[in-house]
Amino acid sequence: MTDPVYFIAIPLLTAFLLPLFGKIYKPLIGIIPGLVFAFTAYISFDLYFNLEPGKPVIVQMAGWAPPWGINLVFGEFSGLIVSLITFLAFLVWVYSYNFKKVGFDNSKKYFTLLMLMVAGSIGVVLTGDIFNMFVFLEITAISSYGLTAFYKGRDSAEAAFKFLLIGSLSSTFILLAILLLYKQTGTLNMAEIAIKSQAIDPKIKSIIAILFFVGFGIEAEMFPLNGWVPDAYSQAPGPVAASFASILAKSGIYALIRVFYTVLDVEGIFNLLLTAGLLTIIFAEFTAMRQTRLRRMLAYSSIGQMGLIMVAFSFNTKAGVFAGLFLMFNHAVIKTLLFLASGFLTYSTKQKKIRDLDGFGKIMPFTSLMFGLGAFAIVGLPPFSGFWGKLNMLTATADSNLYLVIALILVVAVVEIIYYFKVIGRLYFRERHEDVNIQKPTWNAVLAMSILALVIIGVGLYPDFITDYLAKATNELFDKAGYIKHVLPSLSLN
Amino acid sequence: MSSLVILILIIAGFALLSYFGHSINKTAGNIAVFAAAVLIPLYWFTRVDFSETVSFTISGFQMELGYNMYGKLFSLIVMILSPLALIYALGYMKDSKRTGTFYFSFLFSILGMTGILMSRDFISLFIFWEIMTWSSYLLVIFLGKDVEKTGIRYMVFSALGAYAMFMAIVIIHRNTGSMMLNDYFNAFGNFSTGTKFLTGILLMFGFALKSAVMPVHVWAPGAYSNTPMAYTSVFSGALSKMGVYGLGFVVINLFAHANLHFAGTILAWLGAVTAVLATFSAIFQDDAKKLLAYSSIAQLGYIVTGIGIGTELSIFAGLYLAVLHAAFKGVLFMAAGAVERQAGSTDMTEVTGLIRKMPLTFFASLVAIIALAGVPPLGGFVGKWMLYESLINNGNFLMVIMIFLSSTAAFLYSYKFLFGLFLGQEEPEFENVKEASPLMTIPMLLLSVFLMITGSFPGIVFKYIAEGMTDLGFHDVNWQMSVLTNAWGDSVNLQHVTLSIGVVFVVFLIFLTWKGYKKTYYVSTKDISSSGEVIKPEDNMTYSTDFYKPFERVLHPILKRKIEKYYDEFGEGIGALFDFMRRIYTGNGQTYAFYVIVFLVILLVFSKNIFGY
Amino acid sequence: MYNDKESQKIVDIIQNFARKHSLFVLAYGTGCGAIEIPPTMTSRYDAERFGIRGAATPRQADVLLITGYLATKTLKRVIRVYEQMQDPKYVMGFGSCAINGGMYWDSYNTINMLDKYIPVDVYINGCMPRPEAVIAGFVKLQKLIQEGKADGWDRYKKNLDEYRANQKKIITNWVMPDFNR
Amino acid sequence: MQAFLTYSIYGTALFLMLLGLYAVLMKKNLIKIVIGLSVADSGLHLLFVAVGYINGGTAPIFSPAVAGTGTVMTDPVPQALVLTAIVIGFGVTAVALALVVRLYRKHNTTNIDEIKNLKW
Amino acid sequence: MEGIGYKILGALLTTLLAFTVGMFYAGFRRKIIARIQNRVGPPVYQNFLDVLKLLSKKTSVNHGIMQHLAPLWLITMSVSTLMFIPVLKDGLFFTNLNFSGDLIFLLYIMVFGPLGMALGAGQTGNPNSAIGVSRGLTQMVGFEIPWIMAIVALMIQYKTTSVTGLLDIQSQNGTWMMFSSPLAFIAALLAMPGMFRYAPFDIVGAPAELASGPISEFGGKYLSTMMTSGSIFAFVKLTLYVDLFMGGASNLIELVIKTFALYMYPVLWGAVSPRFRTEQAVRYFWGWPLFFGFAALIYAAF
Repeated sequence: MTDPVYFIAIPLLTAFLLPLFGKIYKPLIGIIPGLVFAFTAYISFDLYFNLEPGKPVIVQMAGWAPPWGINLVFGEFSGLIVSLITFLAFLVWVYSYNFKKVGFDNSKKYFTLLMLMVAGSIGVVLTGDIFNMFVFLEITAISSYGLTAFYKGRDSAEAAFKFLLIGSLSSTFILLAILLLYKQTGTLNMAEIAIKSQAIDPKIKSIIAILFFVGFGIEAEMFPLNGWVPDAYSQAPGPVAASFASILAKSGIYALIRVFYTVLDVEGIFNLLLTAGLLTIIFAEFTAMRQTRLRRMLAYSSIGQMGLIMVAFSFNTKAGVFAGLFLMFNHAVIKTLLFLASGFLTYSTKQKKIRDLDGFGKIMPFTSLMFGLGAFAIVGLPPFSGFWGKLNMLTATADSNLYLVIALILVVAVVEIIYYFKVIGRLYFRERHEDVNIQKPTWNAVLAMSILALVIIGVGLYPDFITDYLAKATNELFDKAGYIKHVLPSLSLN
Repeated sequence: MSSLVILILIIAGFALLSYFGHSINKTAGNIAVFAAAVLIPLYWFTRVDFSETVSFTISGFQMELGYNMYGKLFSLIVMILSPLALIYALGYMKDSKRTGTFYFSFLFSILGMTGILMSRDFISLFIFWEIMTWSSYLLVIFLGKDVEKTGIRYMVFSALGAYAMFMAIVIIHRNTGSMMLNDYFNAFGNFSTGTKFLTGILLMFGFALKSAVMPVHVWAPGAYSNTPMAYTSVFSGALSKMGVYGLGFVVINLFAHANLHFAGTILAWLGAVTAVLATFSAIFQDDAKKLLAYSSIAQLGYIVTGIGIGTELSIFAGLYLAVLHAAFKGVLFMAAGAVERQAGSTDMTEVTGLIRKMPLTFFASLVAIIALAGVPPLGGFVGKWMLYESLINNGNFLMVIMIFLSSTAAFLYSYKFLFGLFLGQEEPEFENVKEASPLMTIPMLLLSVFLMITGSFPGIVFKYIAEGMTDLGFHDVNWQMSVLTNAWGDSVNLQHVTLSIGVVFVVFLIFLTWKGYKKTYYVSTKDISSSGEVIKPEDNMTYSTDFYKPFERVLHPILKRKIEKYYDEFGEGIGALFDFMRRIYTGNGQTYAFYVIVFLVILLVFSKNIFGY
Repeated sequence: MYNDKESQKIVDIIQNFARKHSLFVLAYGTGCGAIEIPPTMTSRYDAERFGIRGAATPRQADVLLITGYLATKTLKRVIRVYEQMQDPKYVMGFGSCAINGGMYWDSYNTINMLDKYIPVDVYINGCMPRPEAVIAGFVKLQKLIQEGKADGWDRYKKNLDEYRANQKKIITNWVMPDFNR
Repeated sequence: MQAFLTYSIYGTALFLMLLGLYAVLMKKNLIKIVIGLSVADSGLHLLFVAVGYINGGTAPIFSPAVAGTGTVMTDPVPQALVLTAIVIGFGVTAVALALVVRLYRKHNTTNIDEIKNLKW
Repeated sequence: MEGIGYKILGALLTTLLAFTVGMFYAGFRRKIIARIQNRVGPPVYQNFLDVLKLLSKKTSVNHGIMQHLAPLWLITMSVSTLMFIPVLKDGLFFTNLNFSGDLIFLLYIMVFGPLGMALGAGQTGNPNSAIGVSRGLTQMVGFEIPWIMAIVALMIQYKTTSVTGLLDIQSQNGTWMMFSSPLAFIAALLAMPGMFRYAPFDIVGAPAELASGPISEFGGKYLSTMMTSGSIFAFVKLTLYVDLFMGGASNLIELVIKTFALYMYPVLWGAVSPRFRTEQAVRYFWGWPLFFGFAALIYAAF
């Protein structure tokens, strides 16, 4: 039962069968995705916790052995990300199970697209084939366009079109890079490319690297490629924005890391990543500070977090990768919580402005509390999980002797504090002037947010819950030879 | 389980208990708070083992909790002041809303302070520091006034300080591979000069910010005066001392031992400047809370000066002043709170003549003000004396003058506080003001008794300070129960002082009261000599607006430059910059696509530089 | 007792000596006579020789000078000031206006006899009395004090009702604190 | 001649891509932008096929007849990839056009410069 | 340590001496001013009579406990300060407690009284009192600074903070400090009129403006106590100046001569001066006196 193939197969299959289920019995549309997400989460956890150290689970599709066939690699690194994605996907489902604005007719499309997106993301993370990765990325992207444009009333089409425009460019670049790579190495298998990449002409290799960098950078919300992000995040439904932050961006950054850590052997890219990451942080956080709309603010903050993750990965040290993974975990969990909470906070306000939130702490105590908790966690205040991520991040930075980067990150963190605490101040310490018809969070939303909050507090109080796994994943990412050995037992790195 | 961990858990437990207690009903919550106020110090005094250390490793960082004597000294402040403030809060917050949040944050900030003082490594120090910061932030904006300005300003400055510390911490970790305080102190001498300065100054900045030293004090007046007064007593009395605590070990353990005395001297200068300017600002405040806030900053300036000078006597003075400041500022903020609650305002131009309505509060504030002004025979004098003597012994004559100027000018605001609230004409408006409830007056009176005792027997505090200073490397600090001695051997015998003042006072008291006792009348404050004009009850003749106008005219050249203005302008400039920066997100999809292409082209053009093939 | 001439104790003699040589004058310039005070105090006549000096407030003063005519409006203030002074206290009436109204005797808004409203210890005649006369008045007052005969303050207390009745006749809207010695 | 042909194919592919990009970046009409995307995609596909083509190769179909004869076959992988890529491109174009329709309904224009409600 | 009996006797004698001398000085002042104004003036014992008269007032009023205590604070301060000042260099009766206090302590105990007085004045509710207090405290900030600078200069120069220590140094060196550290002496001297609050620094009492300021509601026994305290305090200040700058005194005659000579300075200055406004007074003190103070400090430190 526990086979990585099911990750992709089952969501894909049920996604397209969902309308049929709907014909049979309407509520199934809501229930089936939940079962699917629960199932994927279950198998991913099952696989992940039963993983033997240093031995990834490798599945060969259709019986073709690598390098000819497509293979899925469920290692400690990819397994971690997949577990995170499936877990959060399940929570997003729990939250949106009876989300009021998603009527039954619409929920068909909604869940179909959501499942497609999740399946695509899982595919991106698991696949061992570079072209396959592209395909999954496109699945994710197209379903994301759909999800962005989900609400008819808003400017969602505009957001989706921008997303699409840039996303298409991204896919073009990635495809071009794959083409060049194939031309040079004659293979699409990542392990084999990794072996052969040393032989590629450095000029060509640099072009490939840049193409990949820009292509995946768009998904990873890198500056200046992230024009679509605030629009998409702010126009998509609340849970979708959450899943963008936790799933889409994660698959983008995963692809970036995988390509540059494992597949391509280019040193110079890390400096580029560092620069881009820093620029991303600066522009995103500073822009976020001047936002008047909650969702856009969260979106920019999300970009900033992604920049931080990029910076962490750019050190090319174990400490850096460890910190990056920690930040990814934090960002996924906390941003999801924030978006989920903001979904209810801005439910009934037309403009979704921050100033409409005056005194919500009293009207919506639970949701406000969750938002406050998320805000505390994301700016890195102890004893929440965000702090440990930041701590590891900064020690890693210091270990790389980048003191100025530390200063910059901390200055930006101050900016972050300003805009998050402005919201908290409005939520709790302002009097409500006019009445507003609010949407109380449904029980399942409460459940989803509570779980996330518990994770945040739990990890915050005792980060060793996850540090072991992160450390293992880090080791796996750096163990390039091991990866190749496991994927291609016949070949080995010279 | 270790008693230290249990202490932390007890405080956290009580925080949750009072939160949930208050969400059930008020009585239950108040019982929980009262229990916390009694049990936490009880546990600390009786059960906590000060020789114990707890080590554990989290996320690959070794951490250790354990008291040293220096931390114990400050814990003493926390553990005495906070329970009193909690009890006071029971009276003060009786009719407020959201008391659950209040007590939760209150107890959490106590938790933060307790934790800071028992941290033996930077990680736990920072964690508790941040807990303290955000819990106090919640209290700063608790009343919902000025959330944008004061709250954000407090949080931004706190964050700046905390992050400066954070940066220092990671750099230290990079250089020593350890997070232990002691490892850092031991290794400090071997660092390169740049690292020495970077870590030292960053740490100093972080701690100095919490103790509201001059260029970075701007958060303090608003934060102190905006918070519910029940907490401000702790905020100003104990929480700001955490900065002093940190400065103490940074300045002494690092700069003094690595022969970087000038860093300490700079700190001392900043402290002196703070003392002077904050005092000048305090003089012209019309709100008693603001006045006390500025006064707090000034007092912290003295403490910082004492610490910064770094001689035995000066540190002794600084620590002693820290203890005393906790006591008298605790009383004063509590008194201001009592007035605010009973009379409805602390505006000194409005509230007058409460002395006969609130005699206990007045008495407590009188004692505290005398201690604050440093007038013998109360405890404040002892600290002032030691500070001056240490500065004079050290030859820092300009600093002495500044401190003197500040503390002479401090008489002005001391008087203004008492006069503005308690003296002056009794108005019919405040006819029905009652004395505050015993829950509020008893903590004040207890603290004022402490202040009176320290006037003659400061040795009860000296004992702990001398113990604490062993951890700063000053062994065998001489102290006597009631004799103060400076480095040149000159001394003040406090018992003689008290005795002489007491005898004279009593003799003349008897004389003055007994003489013509039956023919001495009390007349109301409306019965004043005013050229025969009859003052009607509703006429308020009290002179309290522009109280120190002439002095303001003198100081105008200094006071017209407000450092807040520079910060505000800086903030506005930054905001404008950010607004400009975000224009890059034009909203036009095509522009975004254009960025992508341009980015790609730039990378391709410079690929040679990037990849270096 | 001590103001009884026959039975002055040694204490009273000393006290009266001090009182007579230390007269703090509350110069309440009511009428035209106020202009006579400065020459009295300054170099030419130098009243300070006798221990006479000005006092700024009634709390410190011993002697109340009524320097001339007294309008009914002013009377209220004068009474207030007088009552605020500490015992023993003395009143000197200046000029004919204070004695019988003088040239204002039929005016609608001045009082005619000061003594009806507050007890006067010494009158100085003249219109206005010159500084020499003023000093003579002071000397007379000193003599009275020494003999214990300057007991206007005592009379006022004893006959308060009578004085009040007279005062209230003039001052129709009586809003004054009680005199409760 | 052969080389010229190869390069002319490469050249054509590159030209198509640049043409597409030009349309994407410079044209203001949404439809034209979508067309530009499609054209760029086509160029890329052409490039793919060109890369996979081996001079004189036959169709890459393994059969007993060709096995072991040493016949040069074109590389089959790019062709398979192109098929996938075309499908994806088609999907993207479809979504894009759907979005254009919705944008036109909302804004009554297809000028991309006028569709910027979301900014900053 | 001759025993407690001598101590108490000495303290009483010192107080009596200070009272008598102070009263006579005040009398002389009135006389001198009168002579300058071409008057005869009151007898020199006039102030005794004033005090006695005020004491013999039959009634007195107060506005509350602080006003009742205000004179008490003043006289407590004066007498206590006196206890800690070496009146004569090595007399049996006049040493009191001067070994157990030092200059800083003296500086601080000297403000104890004015502050208590200010509280009492504040309670009266008389606006004139409050204005007077406000002026007085402001003026205090003014003159304290040069005065403290002078003292600190002495302390740094001679490495002692006790008055007896400074006295010993003067007798060892055989020279007075007004000669050995003239700058400090000048600064202290310039600050002195402010301390005595005579014209042109009589802005606190200012009878013509403020109806005698803080004391406007005090009469009878309260005023007499305050006058007593004032005369003692004048003596205290003069003695302190003499001890610091003029080598102290070894017998009462010397003490009287030196203090009287010193006393003439503010008196004569005041006799011919009008009155400053508050801010003018502060500006005065922060002008030349401050300059000399700085100069003294720099001279002392280097």
